[in-house]
Amino acid sequence: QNVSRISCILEYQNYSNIIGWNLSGSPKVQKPVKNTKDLQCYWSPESPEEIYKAAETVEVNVFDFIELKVTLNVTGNVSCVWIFNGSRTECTFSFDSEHRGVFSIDIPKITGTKAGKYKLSVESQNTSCTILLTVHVRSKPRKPYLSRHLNNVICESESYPAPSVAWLFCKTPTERCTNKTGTIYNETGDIYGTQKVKHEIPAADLFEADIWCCAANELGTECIKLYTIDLNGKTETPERPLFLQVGEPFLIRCRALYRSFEFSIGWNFFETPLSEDSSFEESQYFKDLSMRRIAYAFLASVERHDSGHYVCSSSAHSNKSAMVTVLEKGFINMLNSTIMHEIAQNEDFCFQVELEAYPSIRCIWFSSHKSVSCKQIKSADGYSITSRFCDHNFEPGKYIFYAENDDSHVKKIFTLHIKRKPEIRMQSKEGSVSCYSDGYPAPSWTWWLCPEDFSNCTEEITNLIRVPETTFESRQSSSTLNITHRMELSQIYCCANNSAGSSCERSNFNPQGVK
Amino acid sequence: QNVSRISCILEYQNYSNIIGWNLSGSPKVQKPVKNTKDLQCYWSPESPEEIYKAAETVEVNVFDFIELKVTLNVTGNVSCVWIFNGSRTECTFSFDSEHRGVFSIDIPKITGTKAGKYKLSVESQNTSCTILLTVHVRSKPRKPYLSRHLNNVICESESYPAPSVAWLFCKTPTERCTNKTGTIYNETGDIYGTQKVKHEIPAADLFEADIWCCAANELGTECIKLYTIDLNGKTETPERPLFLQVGEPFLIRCRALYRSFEFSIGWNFFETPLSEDSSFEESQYFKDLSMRRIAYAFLASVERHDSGHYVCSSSAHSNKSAMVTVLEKGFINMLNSTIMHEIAQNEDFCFQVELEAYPSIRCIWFSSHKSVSCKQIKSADGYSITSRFCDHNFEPGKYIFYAENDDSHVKKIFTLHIKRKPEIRMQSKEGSVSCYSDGYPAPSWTWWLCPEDFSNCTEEITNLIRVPETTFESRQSSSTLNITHRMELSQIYCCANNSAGSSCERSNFNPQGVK
Amino acid sequence: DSCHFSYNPISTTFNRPIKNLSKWLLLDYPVSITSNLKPDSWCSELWQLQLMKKELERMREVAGEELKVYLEDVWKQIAFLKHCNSTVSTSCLTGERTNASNFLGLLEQQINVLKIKFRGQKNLDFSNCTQILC
Amino acid sequence: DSCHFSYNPISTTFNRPIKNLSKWLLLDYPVSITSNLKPDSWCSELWQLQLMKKELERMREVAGEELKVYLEDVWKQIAFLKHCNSTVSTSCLTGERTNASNFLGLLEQQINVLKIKFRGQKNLDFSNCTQILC
Repeated sequence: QNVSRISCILEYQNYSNIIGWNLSGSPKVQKPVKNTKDLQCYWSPESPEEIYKAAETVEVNVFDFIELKVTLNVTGNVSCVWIFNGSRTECTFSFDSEHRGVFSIDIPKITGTKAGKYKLSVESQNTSCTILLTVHVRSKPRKPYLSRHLNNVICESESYPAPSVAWLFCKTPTERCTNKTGTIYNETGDIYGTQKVKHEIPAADLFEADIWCCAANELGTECIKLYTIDLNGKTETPERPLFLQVGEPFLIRCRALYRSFEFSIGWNFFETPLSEDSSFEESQYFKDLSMRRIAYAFLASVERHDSGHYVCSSSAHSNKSAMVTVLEKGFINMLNSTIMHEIAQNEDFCFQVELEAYPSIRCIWFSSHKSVSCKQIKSADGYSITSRFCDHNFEPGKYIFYAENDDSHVKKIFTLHIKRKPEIRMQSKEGSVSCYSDGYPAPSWTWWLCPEDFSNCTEEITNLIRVPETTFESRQSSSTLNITHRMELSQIYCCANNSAGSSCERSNFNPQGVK
Repeated sequence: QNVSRISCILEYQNYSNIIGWNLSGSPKVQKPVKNTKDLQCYWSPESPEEIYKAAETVEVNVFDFIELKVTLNVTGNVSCVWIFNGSRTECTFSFDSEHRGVFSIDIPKITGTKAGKYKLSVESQNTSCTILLTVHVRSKPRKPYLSRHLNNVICESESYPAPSVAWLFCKTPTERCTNKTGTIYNETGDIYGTQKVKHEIPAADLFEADIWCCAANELGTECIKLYTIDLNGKTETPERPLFLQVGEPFLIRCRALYRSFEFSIGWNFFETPLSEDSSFEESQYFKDLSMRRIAYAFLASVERHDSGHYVCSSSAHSNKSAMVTVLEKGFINMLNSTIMHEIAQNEDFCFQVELEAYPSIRCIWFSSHKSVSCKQIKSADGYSITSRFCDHNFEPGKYIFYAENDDSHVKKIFTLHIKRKPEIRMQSKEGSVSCYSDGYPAPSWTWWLCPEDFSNCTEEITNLIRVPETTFESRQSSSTLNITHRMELSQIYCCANNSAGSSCERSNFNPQGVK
Repeated sequence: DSCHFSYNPISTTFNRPIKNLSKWLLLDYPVSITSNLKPDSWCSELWQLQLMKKELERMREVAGEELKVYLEDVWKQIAFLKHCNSTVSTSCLTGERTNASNFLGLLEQQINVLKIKFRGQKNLDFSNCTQILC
Repeated sequence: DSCHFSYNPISTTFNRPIKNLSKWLLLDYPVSITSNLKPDSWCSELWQLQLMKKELERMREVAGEELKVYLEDVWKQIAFLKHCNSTVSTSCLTGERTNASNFLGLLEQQINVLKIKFRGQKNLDFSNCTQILC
């Protein structure tokens, strides 16, 4: 009998509609849409005091804007509070048309940390009750971590819905790569509702040149390449930087082939060899008794002081090193000066932005009337990113590039002008004649008086010129010439020219004023 | 010093331009283009009498229209003859502007049989000389033949440039099929300049379900499937026909799997088992001691009397048979009645043609202003072919389907009408008013006389109706009504209607004749 | 189960598994074959092959997991002999030590002789070979 | 070529080829291993492995072409012993017949002991093991 007294509603706005791209990166152009879902709250009899539960769990995508709304029959003065993860947040409430209390809580750009059990407790004159709502946040898998356990390498990721974690052996990670399966462990994730998946494989199985670990679920895929220095490969200058965030595990390997076992390799950090538990080696005899050694450097959880040059030295190869930078927070480095572009009508032109960022970014191009998700071209080291936007289809105006990652966001503004030859429209009024023209850049005006036989035209000076403001809508500029008796017998021409060309118009001004 | 006296030219028209498709079947829409090539004839000193040779060999595509032209300084009465393959053909000659003799020979739609050495011998007052030209014909490989040699199967094809012959094991022959290599033999082909390639593989290696042999060169690929009856497969009714031409080799196999070796299979032709040298068997133990037996039926060169039912009988499976038809010549069976189609403006419509043919055909769709190569949808047995033509973009007119193979050709004519509501144009002249309208089908006319208040309109009969001829250009039909005094006070309407709809027009006929 | 065959039990591809197996063996592996079988134009291959089938089955018991598959492929070629479990007084048989290479050679040769006997025959009756004589 | 190693010659993955080979062998294949080596905490593995290397080389000579590849992979793991061609008076050695399975087990165990000796050592000198004693 209490059932009808309560109604729980979830209202959520898909983040990708708002911000304009969907999580898997394909362009999405839609008006923001508010979806609602009835959570079907019911009174759970087995609990002593009045506890309501929701039959439906709240399942939303990461970054969605969500609002939990509970409507309850309450009278008199009311107090309420939302409790989540032990912390209490004030709750806002109002009365709807039927004088029922509406208690709501807003969670903008929800992330995994906000998933869990939300408890609303309401005290009022006639009732005191508690409503329990559980919130799951769906997201594509976290970027996998690589770590060491004895002589095995573990690839671990976490997400809801649970990720599948696979070791792939090829240049670029696609389904068609060969894969190997070690032992797979499932654990509940650190974040409420998520599943942590670990895929452990013996290091003795990891002699290939290119090794990837990819975690995938229906929302997307995240891959990480086992950072490798190849002492036989051509030296990559500058050596590729490796960014990590404080607390992340750090595993890199150094790979060397030699014609016999008579060589050794090892990792040094600031000239001191890594300790036993921070490094281990695997070796394998190869064709004609050559041997390949692979030395691993490993730290379970990096601190700032672990940044620096890790050098892989060998008794038979020239050394190579990796520059490791441990960051407190992620970053996005980009020159965000405003840039103005002037292009011709059919010039092959694309906006381009270069930036460096860690961790990986989400980005989007805005133009006046649409937003398109941006394609990222990642450099080998994965940090320097280039993005180009070409389908401006020659519409002059403002274009904005917006990028964000978990820790920061940046914006860059471009203005686009299309150079066009001026086109003149002429209007003659009582005693004056005016010429109007658009075209970019704004044209300069000259007036000519020519006798019938065009023997010698004289330039007329006028200062009645209106230069358009800088807004994009209309670039119209105009110039007016007052007609004096002197001019009546000659032909009057107005000419406008800019860097794209010039054009003239003959005034059919007829002194008698009758066309 | 004799060099300047002679010039040899090859003129050739690419067949696909003329007939409108290129050999690999992709649509080609170009005006026929005449190409010329200088064969650089030179006097070859080492021969006693005057012999000229061509530095460049003639290399043309199969079916091209070619003309060999030799220009020579000759005076007085001249006789000439072309000798090819021992047979002499009269040669036509004329004198060019500089009074030099021009000797030419035409070879329309050249095929492999016309490749070889062409000898032109010219007798005249001042000279008697011989010119040698060699002609190579490029074509995609002939359809491969399968034949038997002891317990091996040979796949053989021939072409210039030389084909690569490969055994492919998959449902449909693509590069990605698994392949096996046996022994490959190269011999000079039967046709001048071609290369015959044989790829022999032990029958003991041919236990797969789907076996193809494909011959390919840069001009195209031709494949043949090893015709197989599978006694374990579901019965294919009607059994698939197998067409062969007299003289071709014939090799088919019957495949059966049984839970043990205790069964036998064999080929019968008109109830008598095939002789030892016309059939052989391969067998292989399989998982859990089941055995697969494959019985081959083989004839080195078929005659008409080899047509009939070849029955594969088994002691442990129901029998199945193949219907073999040996033909003197290839055929194309198609109903070539002319078909008229009437469609609505945006109706989803395609022309369709079904035919049966052996050997494989080349086909093309002609419309009034373009010719497009046709896509063939082959049935499993490869003989019944369907072709559809959809991009008529609603242009009424005549459409022609043309198909040919080495032995015959067929043509089918379609007419297309687009049903459209009539649109009336009215013209009034002295004493009469006429209405004109197009629209299909040709509309029927009615005239109405209505008083001012439209109380009751009466129908006027007129027999001045012109029905358009059947040409497509203008479908205009018209009807004229002579105005009599009686009509002067009423409103005159002419109405045209056809199955697509009807429309009427009021005559603004004003008795006074002044608008 | 009479040792009577109305269908040809010998596959035309029996030499392939034997060739394959020889690539995977230590060819000096000691094997024993019976040398003192009573010469009998009709039954001798049948007797010899039945004894070799037993030797193959023994080898299969001591083979590594991958090698077992190749041994089984060879064993399948003469598995049909289970229809003729001839009895033998072991006392009279004398085994001769030889190596795996000769063993496989003899096996291939014996099957070939039997195959020729089957060629063109509708059915073959070995029922009077059930007693191996030496 | 002194039997002196300044780099670790034992690959960390030596047990894989041994496991692989055992899948392809007739495990009762007779092999002889020396049983009366003079116990010597420093040299005994080295002596035993040198003798086993010779046995592997003998087996490789009689192996089928495919098996040879797997034998070679095992041989490679102890090929470094060619730097210490110890001499031995054959008379004193007594071989003991055993089967391939035991042989591979002993091989793996001996390499493991040697590997532990190498762990953490910059270089190891076996130059005084050049005379195999029994």
